[in-house]
Amino acid sequence: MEFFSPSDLIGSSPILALSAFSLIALLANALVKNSAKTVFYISVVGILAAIGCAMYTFSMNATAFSDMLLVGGYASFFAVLFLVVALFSLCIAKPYLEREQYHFGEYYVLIMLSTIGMLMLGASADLITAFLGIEVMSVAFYVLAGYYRGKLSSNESALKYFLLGAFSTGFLLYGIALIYGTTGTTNLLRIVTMYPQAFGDPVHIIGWGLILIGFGFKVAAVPFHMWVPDVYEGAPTPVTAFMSTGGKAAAFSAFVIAFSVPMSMKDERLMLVVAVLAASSMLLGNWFGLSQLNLKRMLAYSSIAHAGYMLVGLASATSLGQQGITFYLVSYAFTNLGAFGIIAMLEKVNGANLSYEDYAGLAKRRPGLAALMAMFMFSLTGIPPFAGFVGKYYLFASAVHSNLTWLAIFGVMTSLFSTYYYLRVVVYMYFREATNTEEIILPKLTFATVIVCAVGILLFGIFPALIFDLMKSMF
Amino acid sequence: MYSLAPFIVLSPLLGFLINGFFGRKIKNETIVGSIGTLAVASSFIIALLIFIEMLGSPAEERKHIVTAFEWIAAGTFSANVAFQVDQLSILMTLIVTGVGSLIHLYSIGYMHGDAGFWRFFTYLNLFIFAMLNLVLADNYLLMFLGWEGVGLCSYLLIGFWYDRNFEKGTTGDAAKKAFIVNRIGDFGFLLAMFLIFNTFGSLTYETVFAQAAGFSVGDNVMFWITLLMFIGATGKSAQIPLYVWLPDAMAGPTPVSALIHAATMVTAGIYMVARSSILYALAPSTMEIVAIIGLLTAFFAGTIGLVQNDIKKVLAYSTVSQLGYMFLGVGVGAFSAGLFHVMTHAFFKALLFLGSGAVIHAMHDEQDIQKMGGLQKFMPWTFRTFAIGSFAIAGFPLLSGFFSKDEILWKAYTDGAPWMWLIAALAAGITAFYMFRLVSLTFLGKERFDLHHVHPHEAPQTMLIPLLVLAFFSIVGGYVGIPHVLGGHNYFEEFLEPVFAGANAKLMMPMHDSAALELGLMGTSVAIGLLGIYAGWKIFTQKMEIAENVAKRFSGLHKILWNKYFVDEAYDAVVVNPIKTTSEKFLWKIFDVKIIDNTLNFSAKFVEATSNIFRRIQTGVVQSYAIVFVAGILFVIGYLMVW
Amino acid sequence: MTFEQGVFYFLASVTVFSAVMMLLQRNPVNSALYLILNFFCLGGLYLTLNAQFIALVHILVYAGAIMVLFLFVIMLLNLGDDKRLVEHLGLRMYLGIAFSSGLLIELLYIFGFSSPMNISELSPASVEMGTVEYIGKVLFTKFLFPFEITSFLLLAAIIGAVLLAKKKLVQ
Amino acid sequence: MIPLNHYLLLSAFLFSCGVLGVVVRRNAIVVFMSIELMLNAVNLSLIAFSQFLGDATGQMLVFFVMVVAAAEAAVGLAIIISLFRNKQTVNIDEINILKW
Amino acid sequence: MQNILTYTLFSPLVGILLLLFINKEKQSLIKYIGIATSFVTFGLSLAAYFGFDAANTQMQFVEQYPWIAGLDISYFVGVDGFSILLVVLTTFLTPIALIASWESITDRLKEYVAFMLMLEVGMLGVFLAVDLFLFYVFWEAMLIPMYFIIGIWGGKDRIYAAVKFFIYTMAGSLLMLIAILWLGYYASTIPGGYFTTNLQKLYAIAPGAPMGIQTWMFLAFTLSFAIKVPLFPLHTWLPDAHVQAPTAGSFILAGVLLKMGTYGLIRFCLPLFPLASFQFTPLLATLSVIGIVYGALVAMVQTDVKKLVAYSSVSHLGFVVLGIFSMTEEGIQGAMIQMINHGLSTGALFLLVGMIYDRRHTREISQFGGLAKVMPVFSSIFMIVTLSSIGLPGLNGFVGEFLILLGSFNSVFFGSYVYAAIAATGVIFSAVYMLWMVQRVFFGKITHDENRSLLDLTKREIALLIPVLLFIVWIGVYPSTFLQSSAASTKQVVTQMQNAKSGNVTPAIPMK
Repeated sequence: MEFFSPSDLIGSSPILALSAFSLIALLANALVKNSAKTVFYISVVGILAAIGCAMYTFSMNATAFSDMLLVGGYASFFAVLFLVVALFSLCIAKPYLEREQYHFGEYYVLIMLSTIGMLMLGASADLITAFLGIEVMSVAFYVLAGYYRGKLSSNESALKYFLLGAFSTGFLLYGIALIYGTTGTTNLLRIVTMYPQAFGDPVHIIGWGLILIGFGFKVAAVPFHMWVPDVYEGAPTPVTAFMSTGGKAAAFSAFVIAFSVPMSMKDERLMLVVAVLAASSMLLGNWFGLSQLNLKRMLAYSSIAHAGYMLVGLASATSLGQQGITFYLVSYAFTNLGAFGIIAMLEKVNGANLSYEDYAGLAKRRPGLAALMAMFMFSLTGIPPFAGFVGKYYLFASAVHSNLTWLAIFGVMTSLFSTYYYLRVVVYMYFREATNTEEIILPKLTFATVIVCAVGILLFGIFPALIFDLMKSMF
Repeated sequence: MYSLAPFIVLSPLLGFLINGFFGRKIKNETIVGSIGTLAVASSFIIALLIFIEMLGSPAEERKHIVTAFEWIAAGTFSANVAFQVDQLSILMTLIVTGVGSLIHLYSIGYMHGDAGFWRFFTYLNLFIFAMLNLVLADNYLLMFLGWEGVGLCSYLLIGFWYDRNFEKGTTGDAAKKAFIVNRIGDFGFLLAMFLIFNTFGSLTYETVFAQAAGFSVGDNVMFWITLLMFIGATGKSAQIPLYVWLPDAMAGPTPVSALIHAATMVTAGIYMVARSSILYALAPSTMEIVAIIGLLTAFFAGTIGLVQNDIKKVLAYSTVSQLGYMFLGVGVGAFSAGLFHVMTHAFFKALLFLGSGAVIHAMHDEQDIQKMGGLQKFMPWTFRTFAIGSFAIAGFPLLSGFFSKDEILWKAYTDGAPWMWLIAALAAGITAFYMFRLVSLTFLGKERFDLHHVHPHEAPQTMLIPLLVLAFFSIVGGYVGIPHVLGGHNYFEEFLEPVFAGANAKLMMPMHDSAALELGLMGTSVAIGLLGIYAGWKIFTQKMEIAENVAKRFSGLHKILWNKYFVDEAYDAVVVNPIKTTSEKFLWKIFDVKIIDNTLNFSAKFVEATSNIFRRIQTGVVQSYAIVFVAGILFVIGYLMVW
Repeated sequence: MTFEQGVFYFLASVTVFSAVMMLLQRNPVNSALYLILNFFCLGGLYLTLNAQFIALVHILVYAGAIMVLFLFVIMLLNLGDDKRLVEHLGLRMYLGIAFSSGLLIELLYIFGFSSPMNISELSPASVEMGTVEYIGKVLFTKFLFPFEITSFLLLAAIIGAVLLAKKKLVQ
Repeated sequence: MIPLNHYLLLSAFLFSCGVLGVVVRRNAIVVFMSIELMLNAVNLSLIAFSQFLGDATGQMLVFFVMVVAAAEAAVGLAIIISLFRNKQTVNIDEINILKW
Repeated sequence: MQNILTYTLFSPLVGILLLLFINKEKQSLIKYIGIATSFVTFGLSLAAYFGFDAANTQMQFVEQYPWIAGLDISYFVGVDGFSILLVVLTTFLTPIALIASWESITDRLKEYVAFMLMLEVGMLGVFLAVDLFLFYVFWEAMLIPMYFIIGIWGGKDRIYAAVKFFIYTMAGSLLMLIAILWLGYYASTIPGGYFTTNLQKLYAIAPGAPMGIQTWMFLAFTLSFAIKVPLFPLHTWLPDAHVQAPTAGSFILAGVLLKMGTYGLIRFCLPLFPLASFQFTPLLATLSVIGIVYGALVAMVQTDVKKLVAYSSVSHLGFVVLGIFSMTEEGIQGAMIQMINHGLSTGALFLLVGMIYDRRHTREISQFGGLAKVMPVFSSIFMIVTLSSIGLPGLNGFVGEFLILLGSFNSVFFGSYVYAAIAATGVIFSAVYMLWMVQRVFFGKITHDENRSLLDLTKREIALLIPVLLFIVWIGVYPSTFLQSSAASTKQVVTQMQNAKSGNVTPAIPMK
């Protein structure tokens, strides 16, 4: 009887490496005085190590731990994405937390733990792994959302996230149970083979429907999106940044793997449900985003809308759509991290300085910062040459390919709404006079991160092949 | 010699460029004036040389086309900058450059001391250039270049004194009116060109006319082509309904009125009809329209002229009226008669205008004839030449106007209808009457101005010489076309005959050999004319009260005439103001701003407002979120269940 | 009605009853107690399915640990008979009841008319599968990885609980 | 023999009860307990499936669900406590400063 | 010469890079760099122009590099008869625009110059792209700099105008994006086909598409272009954008940006969807005719000079669209030349209005009068440009308008003289509104004392206008220089359309 083999260890090395470093960090937190800084560096090293492992395993194409985990290709790609996002979010978080006087080592440990969950999600070949991945990630997120213990909005954000998150877990689990009941397995690789047999069983399809709901909640699809604005607004900004990028990407990565099963069978029933969710997400996200006054909340609605765009790719049930989602996740992660990074830099104690008005005249006071923010806004709008455009192009192309042209048209029309509120940021920054003349001090670390994000969206926008070439082996 | 034809055109252009670019720097008026005058004079000389050569060659070798370069070519369309020198165009060229040179010379004196001296000559040269293009072009497109070009120059020159007032508005108003009314005509011309190209596949005269010979009389397309062209002509040659600009054009300096609004540009319409004679010959309906319009214009403009008090206005209405005669002529198929009148009219009308210019000059820009009188004493030469001109226009026997006018009247009777002759003859009488009203009120009788403040004086040499030359031609100019019935040979008609041969072949005029009738009609019209002269002289030198009584008795009619039949007002009320009001009040302020923009802005606002309302379903209570969540589940499961 | 059926229907009815009572209790302590009853019954139902080990763990973990924790927190926060927690029959309530019953009807409809994989009997293997030995074997071979990862889940929960609930944080 | 459907129907009923509790109860802790009920309803289904299919995966999943439930209980109650410290309530209706 | 187009296209970026290293206080250095860069670009484009073989209907100087291989998207640039002149126009007008901003822009100069150069890249890209994806990228990317130029350096209501401009354009182009995707997808449905945005491949495939598909794609493309043109009734963004934009912004907007719409119609709508084009010809012809008259009528009653010129653009561009949809050689050639003309004339008008605005800080017609006396040079130049704009023969405007009207009069696709006849009334109206404005601004007595001390044009300003005037006359007198560049390409398109009309549609050919 063999428990595991060395190849299992190599295959799961990113997770293992990160786990090991998170334990080290935890120990350091307990043992070292003024530990937060130390823990930060340990986390950075751990993440870098995990990135190394993920890159090392990229060319593999296998499964590990009795088909529980995918190894290489898709999993490694997403692992790198999650780790990079985690790294950036740490860089954004450190100066922020120091300024807010909330700098504890636990923060970094929790980020690492949630990243472990993400890595599992991106590598899940089994619904159990996906389920546990979601839980590891979410439990850490629940805590992170409530990280500002003394602040009511943070508490509330955590409670809402937690209650609804647990609620949705119930549905996800129910879905997994029904799939299991109708196929006798939770392993996606085997469900595929069972799928034709179970196709006609209403219990089976309901199972997929419930899984859809569970993931729909995590990716913030309408009508399971209600938590998003409140949680994003209440959580500390670096946490929001991480949740909206890493969390969404992780949920989507597992979503795509899981749904590649029914979608590979072109199950039109699910395609249509996903399409409807996509359409309503795009509509509501962009529509309600229009009247937001708080930038974090606006980005929350934008996050809902972007989930809608990505669901378009899912609904199309083509590899084009999957590539689109993947690329979109990358571009969205960079864009949103950048935007939140800037928000985090400009935010003041007690959530002040988050309204549009506070950004008035930024272009004169801090031209570089304003230019970066404008780039992120244009990328979110989907204007070339930024990465956001290429992603949208792929997603809508996939929709057209799958006879979902109506969805693509709907998508572009609603994105017109979004133009308005993304542009509003630019309008305030560039076209209005400053009302506030205080000097703005920018933490170097965050600023550098934001610049890297900007370079990223520009680079991926102009040379999308950088990403797409990697995907050749994935889909 | 023919190959020199482009230089006829080029020379004034050169003058234009030199004066245009350097005129302001050259402070010396003499140099500027000389450049301008010489530029036109040299054209005249070249034209004269060509004319002489032409006279020496047989009739069939008199047409030459000189191509300079391809102008516009696209697809099957192609038009050259090419000049067609033939009898008709050389005749027109001679008139344009000849009269033009004289007026340039006159202007040196007239414009002396004006701040825009160089500008004036620049514009004049540009005008001559455009006019020469018009008459020398070998295709309609190049003619159109000249056509619009003269319109532009007319605009520039009418508005020359751009900061002066004119009547109720400014000179600018008059200039703009001229250009726009001309443009309305040009619109017709443009459409005519499109139709010509559509029908013949070319705009070149040779091709078009050669093909036209194959068409039958009464062809529908020809009707439209010619009608549209005639709309163009009514604009340029100031015919009903587009004549309204010409009286206002008197806002410009007097030499301009002489050159453009009497001698040259306004005859462009006649020239065009004559040039396209074959097309007109194919469209008898248009011919009829042309004749009637011409006749009506001749009559109504004459009646307006009866009551005008502005010296130039009277001349202006007389010009409109005379142009009507010309159209009557070409309208009844007497193309050469029409052109004959163009030529003689050029002489005496230029003379009259220049003479009036001398008067105005002498009276320090006073133009109201009611405030003149007795100028005969102060400026005898002006008076003499002016009188010659007046006699000529009144059709006094053996002066130039007599021959040309009678030719038209006769053709109107034979080829048109007797009633046409009657009205035309009546109009001739009216002309004679108001011309001598003008002469009497201006030069004869008592001075009605303040002698202490105004010191009229004879015009300077540069102004007098042109007057004398023109007076000479006003007298003898008609002798090239003495009709057969008076024992003449009508060289003029013979010379132009080849140009109109095609048209005449189509027209197939009935022959009239009744010399007695011709002489009888001639006698009648002369009598009417003489009566008019006598009445005009008698009433306005000795029996002023008659005029006043008549004016009082027919005060309604007088008022109508005084206000020029209220045509301007009617146009304003029917066309101009409605368009303006609709554009501003409806198209812009309502359609553009309210309907289109507000619809869009409203949709944007609507989306934002509804967003603001409906985002409140996000109540902040976590259970309401859960309810939405469950609703979503119900949908998903329900949908998948009933599939 | 066989013995098995008798046991099942008894446990099922108690489960249903306790679940409904949990919902209807105004006092959270009572709700918690009904829930514990519910969990006990569920444990019994697991036994009818031959899942002895799970049944035991279930009672230990849920009734023994989790619910105690709940009760403890309720007591700690002194929420016993809070007047402010009076439930209102508002729109939200009606919608909630309507949607939940809708969901129930949908689920009952599906399970009432479908028999997944056409299984009508407990698998013969079920007896062996319920044992500790069998479960241990599977858990440490096939499910080793998820099992190990649960430790990180718990770790995160512990750190979180400490972070959030500790009285004072030291930087 | 008790057919599989009976377990599933029971599980569905319990699950719906849990959902109802989440939606209508105002006390955050009771809401949380309702969620636990939902999880347990799923557990029942899973074990029923597992034993009827003769496959251990279902039981393993139940095992993990318990761990998850425990972890969530710890975190959830900690969140409730930390909220209670600041606001002195666990009434969900009153926890609504973040909205619109 | 091999990569001349790429060099042309991206040379302004070099300038932007240089600017990054310059201190923003060194204003004149920034100006010189911007201007020098734009001149280099102009030079490079001239090299392409002189190397261009007008008789060849193929894309020339093509460069193709794979970009996103999976969707057959490539960096594919080239020029043909339709684009070469517009490319040169763009590079010609950009330095003028930069010089025109010499004194009027002092605030945030560095950003301004950078945005102008960025704009140039975008515009050139639109004209050079032979790949729909690449085209779309530039089409959209160009919005950004223009948005900033209007929004930062614009007038009082600049924010409204900038946002309106942006969203209007976005609305149209997003539908075009879907159509591009549809087209690529359609290519993948034919035997042996695959998704592509390669224009040359699509030229072979798209005309064979069934009517239903063509209709929708045509509508999507045309809507986008019609907004850009702007075609009535989608024009309302234009007056706002023009009035609010700074002088150079209006100049470029009128000079080049509007041409992108009409260029798109020729480049994409006609050759890709001939059947749909026939179907919608009456609609588009009607709209353009309405636009011609409507634009002119509304221009007539404007009180703001810039707004007047803006509405005149609506009228002029109506001519261009009419010419294109006449689908005759004369019409399309006329449209091409008219695009250039409008770029020069209206562009120059905006410059001139800007010059007077710099002096007087108002554009209200009623604030002027009698300027001819104090600013003779300005007045003369204004007059010449006005005449060009109203289509006086001998100046450029006439050539375009005449050919367009001639083409539409003879167009078998219109089937009626009515379009051309009504359009020709635009000739009258243009004279009305332009001359009325000229009269009120330049003629008459000086009524406002502020105007007495106005200075005439400086040498720099004159130097700016001279090249434009030169071309105004050149095109008017000898248009063959310019007509011949597009002649062969036009003939090809027209022949293609005629074949399609006679049912001779190229069948969809399998792709390699």
